[in-house]
Amino acid sequence: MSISFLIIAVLIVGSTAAAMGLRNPIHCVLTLSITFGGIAALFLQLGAEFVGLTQIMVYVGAVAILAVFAIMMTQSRRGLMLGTFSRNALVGLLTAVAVFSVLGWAVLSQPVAGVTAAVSPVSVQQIGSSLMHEYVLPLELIGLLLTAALIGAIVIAMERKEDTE
Amino acid sequence: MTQTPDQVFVILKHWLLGYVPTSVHAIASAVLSILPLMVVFPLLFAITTLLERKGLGRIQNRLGPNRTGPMGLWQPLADGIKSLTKEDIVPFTADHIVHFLAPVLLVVAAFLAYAVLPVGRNMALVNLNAGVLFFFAVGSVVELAVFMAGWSSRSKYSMLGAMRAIAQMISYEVPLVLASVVVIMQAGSLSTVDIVERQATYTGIFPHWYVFTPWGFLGFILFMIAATAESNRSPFDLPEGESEIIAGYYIEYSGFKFALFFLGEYLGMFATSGIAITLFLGGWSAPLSVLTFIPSWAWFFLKLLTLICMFIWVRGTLPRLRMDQLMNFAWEFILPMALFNMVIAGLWRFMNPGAVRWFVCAFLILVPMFVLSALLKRKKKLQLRTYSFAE
Amino acid sequence: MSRDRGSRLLGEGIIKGLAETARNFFGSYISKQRLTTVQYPEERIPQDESFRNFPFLVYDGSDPEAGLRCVSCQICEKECPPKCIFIEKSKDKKPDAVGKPQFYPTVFDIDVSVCMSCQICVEVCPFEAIKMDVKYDYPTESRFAALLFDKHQLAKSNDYYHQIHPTEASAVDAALAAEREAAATKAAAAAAKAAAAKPAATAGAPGTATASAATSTVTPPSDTTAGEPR
Amino acid sequence: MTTAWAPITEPNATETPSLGQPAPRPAVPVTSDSALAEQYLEISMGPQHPSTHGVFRMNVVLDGERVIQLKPVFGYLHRNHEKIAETESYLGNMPYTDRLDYICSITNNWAYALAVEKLGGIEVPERAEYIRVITGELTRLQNHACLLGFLLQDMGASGTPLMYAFREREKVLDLFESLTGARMMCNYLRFGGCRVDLPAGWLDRAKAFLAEFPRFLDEFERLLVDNEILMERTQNVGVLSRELAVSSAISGPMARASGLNYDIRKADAYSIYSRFSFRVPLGHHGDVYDRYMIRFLEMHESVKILEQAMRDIPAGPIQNPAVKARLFRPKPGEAYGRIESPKGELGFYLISDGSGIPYRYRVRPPSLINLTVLEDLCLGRNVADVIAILGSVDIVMGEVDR
Repeated sequence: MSISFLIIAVLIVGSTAAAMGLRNPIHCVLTLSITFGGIAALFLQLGAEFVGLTQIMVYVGAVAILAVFAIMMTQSRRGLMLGTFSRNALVGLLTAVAVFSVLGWAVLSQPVAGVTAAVSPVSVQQIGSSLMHEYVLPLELIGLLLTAALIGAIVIAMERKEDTE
Repeated sequence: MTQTPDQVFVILKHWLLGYVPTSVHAIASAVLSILPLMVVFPLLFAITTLLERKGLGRIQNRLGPNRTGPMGLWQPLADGIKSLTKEDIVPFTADHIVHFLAPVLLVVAAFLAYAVLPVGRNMALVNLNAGVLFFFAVGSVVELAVFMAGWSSRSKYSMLGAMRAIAQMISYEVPLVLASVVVIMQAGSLSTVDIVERQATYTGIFPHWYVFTPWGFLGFILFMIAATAESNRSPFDLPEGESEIIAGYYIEYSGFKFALFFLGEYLGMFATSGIAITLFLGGWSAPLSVLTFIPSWAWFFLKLLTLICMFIWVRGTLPRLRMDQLMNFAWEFILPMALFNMVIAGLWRFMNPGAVRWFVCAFLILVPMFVLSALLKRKKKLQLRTYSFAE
Repeated sequence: MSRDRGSRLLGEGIIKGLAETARNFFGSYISKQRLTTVQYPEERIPQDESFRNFPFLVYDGSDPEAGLRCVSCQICEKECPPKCIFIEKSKDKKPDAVGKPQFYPTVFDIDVSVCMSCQICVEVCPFEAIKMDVKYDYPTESRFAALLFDKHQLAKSNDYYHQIHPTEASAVDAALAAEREAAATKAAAAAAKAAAAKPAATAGAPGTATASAATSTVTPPSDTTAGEPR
Repeated sequence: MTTAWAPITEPNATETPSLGQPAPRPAVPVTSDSALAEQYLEISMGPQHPSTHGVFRMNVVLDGERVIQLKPVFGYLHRNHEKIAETESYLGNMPYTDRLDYICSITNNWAYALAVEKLGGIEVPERAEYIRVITGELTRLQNHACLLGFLLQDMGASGTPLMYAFREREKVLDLFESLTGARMMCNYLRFGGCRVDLPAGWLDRAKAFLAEFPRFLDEFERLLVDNEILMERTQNVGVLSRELAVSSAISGPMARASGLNYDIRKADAYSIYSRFSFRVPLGHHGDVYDRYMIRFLEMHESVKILEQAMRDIPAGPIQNPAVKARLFRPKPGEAYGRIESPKGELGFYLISDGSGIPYRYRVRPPSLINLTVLEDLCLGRNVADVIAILGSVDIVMGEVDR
């Protein structure tokens, strides 16, 4: 466990706690994006450049922005203040416990947990070729799905435009 | 002999490192690499502000700033002192922490992008395996900074500006990435260093820059349009929209924070121009093989200045687009063309080299361009009009 | 972005515009036409003769007190649209430049912070006593007192008038000379005619028609008698 | 729309209300606590805003960036012009008219002089009429050049067209300065003529300027007239229908861009305009682009008028000697003098009670009246369009607020 891992871990845990505890939803999202950045840093530290950078690009660049937009569009301009504890705290707690137990079970059931063997960094080229050879069918399927979603989004946007213009 | 001026900064760095104890070697090396970038690019920002004001002045039949120092050379310095000494006003209702962090984050993100930029032979800060990806990933953080600035000011104008900026940046990030994908396809690498090295070879005296291929040329044009939008430059400067929403997301900033936004924006512009040079214009390679005696970093900055001048020239000429037109342009023209360009680039790879390949690809690019233009034209119903006259 | 006619290329108008700005950019290094900046404190455009700014009072000769043409008729005070002129008429009469006894202003103030440089005071003055100055920079440290010009600040010599408006001043001088000559001949004729002296005859301003005929740049003060409260 | 809580109708940008009916206004409650207020954004554009042409303010309610309500607020530059005029002599009002539309002071002088001349039954000498036409058309040139510059500046062309326009305007102002002594507040015309005659060599200078001017028009045309971005920004934006233009008393280039053949130079043929051959350009769409182009073409026509006037100008007196400038007392009566000012129909309505000051003095300001349709033009468009539309209306706050 290196110092940098500790720093990143503290950052992730701290910002996640802040994301849950802060009262202003925008602040929550902003701290959450720190978490995303921290996770990306973890990936980078493990030598997984591609995954780490994609993490930043997708989560910080797209997901956080989307969340922020959604909150901004729906809440009052004066700023909606959330309570720290939700009314459905019990449900949340149950969900959290469920998720945690599933994750914990997954981690513990794998032999990886104890192993710290040095893994050579995976280059982008390797990812690319494995995607194109081993996993070409899933890749194409996902591509098709996303293209359909993209076209659908454009169609929806176009229809709305015709209504107004 | 020709190697020495080319590598002068690399040699200098290693010479300096010789005086540093080996225990802090890694840190010293990093500092020695980062520090010049942190100095050179803000300096370039200062030069560019002056160049822009002078250039715009000349375009507009004016002299531009010429009062501070000889020919107004100290103007950036005066501007800097002014913005440093100005009162830093934070709106009463603003979210102080976020308001403070936004310009910082913006500048940090803008600086990070330079890490993968090869400004000369052996002069990239890090040779990341996924360098191009890193660049775009860092670019997406800028959006967050812009949002923070717009939202934390609690001003309606800055909110409008932030909404415009984010919508624009997200929309143009897609064509920006897609336009650069063709280069990655051809080079077979995401590393900026590799991409440049692949272009720095010569046939006869002509280099193998990607801009000299049909798909590369189209890619370059699309990339530059998208880059203009990404860096909020005219005619895509709607997020600032001086005459509409006054200054957009940084309307409530003053003094040095305002200057930081300015800095961040220009750094972003340099970085995207730098990546365009890296991807399409052969990075630090000389345009003719006989010109390789000029140091590589000089070529890089020469190309950068040329692109900056293009930006200034365009700014001096064109009016601003409207939000919906901007979006339509991205989704209806740039995006399809970028996708089509990828097909052409694939075709190029599988055809035999020669003039035939060149012309087939060029033809295949021009046809959809005209078809798309004609379709858009029909939809928009724009025309040069004729007017009747009453006697 | 799209085309307006089928034959036009993508962005042709934009290219044309870019070419035009490039022409102007390089033109600014070659042609004076395309670099119109005048660097003000060092370079100044020669002032046009007809330029006007704030009014001043003309005096003949060298003594601003004695030579003041103003006879305190207060027409300008009344006609001034923003009412920025303030005159106090003297109780006694003093001889003017030609020796004729006239009233004179004991106080003549112009508040140039109110004055709108309209030149109406000049137009209505029957005695060619108030004219427009060309000085335009009056930096002061106070907004009010320093911009209230009194008689001494306002009085400027006829030579100065000649200097700033040569054409107009010569015409005015010619008109005044003609007027005085006419008055002198009339007075001489009146003196020669009879011993029964009628000093009131000199009170009216004769010869205005001559004055207006002499020049077209000066509006004829055609209603001097009507305007004077005497 | 009887109640404030009627359902919000979507304003249709292309449809303009027919004659006589009030334009449909969406009822938007803008109280800060209502649920609707969170959906809409109410912003105040102005009185300090880079493109409101002075101290004009628009209270705009936005849905996203779409305008659903626009309330113009003016009066920040109110100077009590009309009331002051009722305490000043007829001559004393002349310099005040300069300050109405401070970009074109000579046409303001002209409209006022025309009204007083009608009131007093004054003849104007031939030469003075020519001088009036020359200065008036020069004013039109510089006003239109300026306006095109402002409009493009508002659309974000970073000052270049504006600087080119100002370069030409300076030349006109130089001419005005050497003629009238002032660059903007000319105070030049008088009842029954002009204040001073043309100085020696002035006409030659004016001719030289006029010979150069078409070069500027060509340059401007190359720079932006067929620019795709400009066309996209302006075509089919802010369409003013012919009907609305008539029912709202729109005049000037704005009305002509909507296809209304109404030019007072032709309709009234005041002064000596009947002697010149010129054409009145008419638009067919009534959008911002047409308003832009109509002004552009009008400059070409003004050049033609100027060429003819400068060729034909006779020698002679410049002032009707029968008119007393001071203590001018017209007979009791009323008169309305109007001219085609660069911005539209500029009229002065005067009532005389036989004394030296007007009993009633009223200005018909084209800027204000053309501005009344602003909301109709802007509804359903977005913020960027509002700026372009406002710019194309051509207002000067000095005239709007008076």
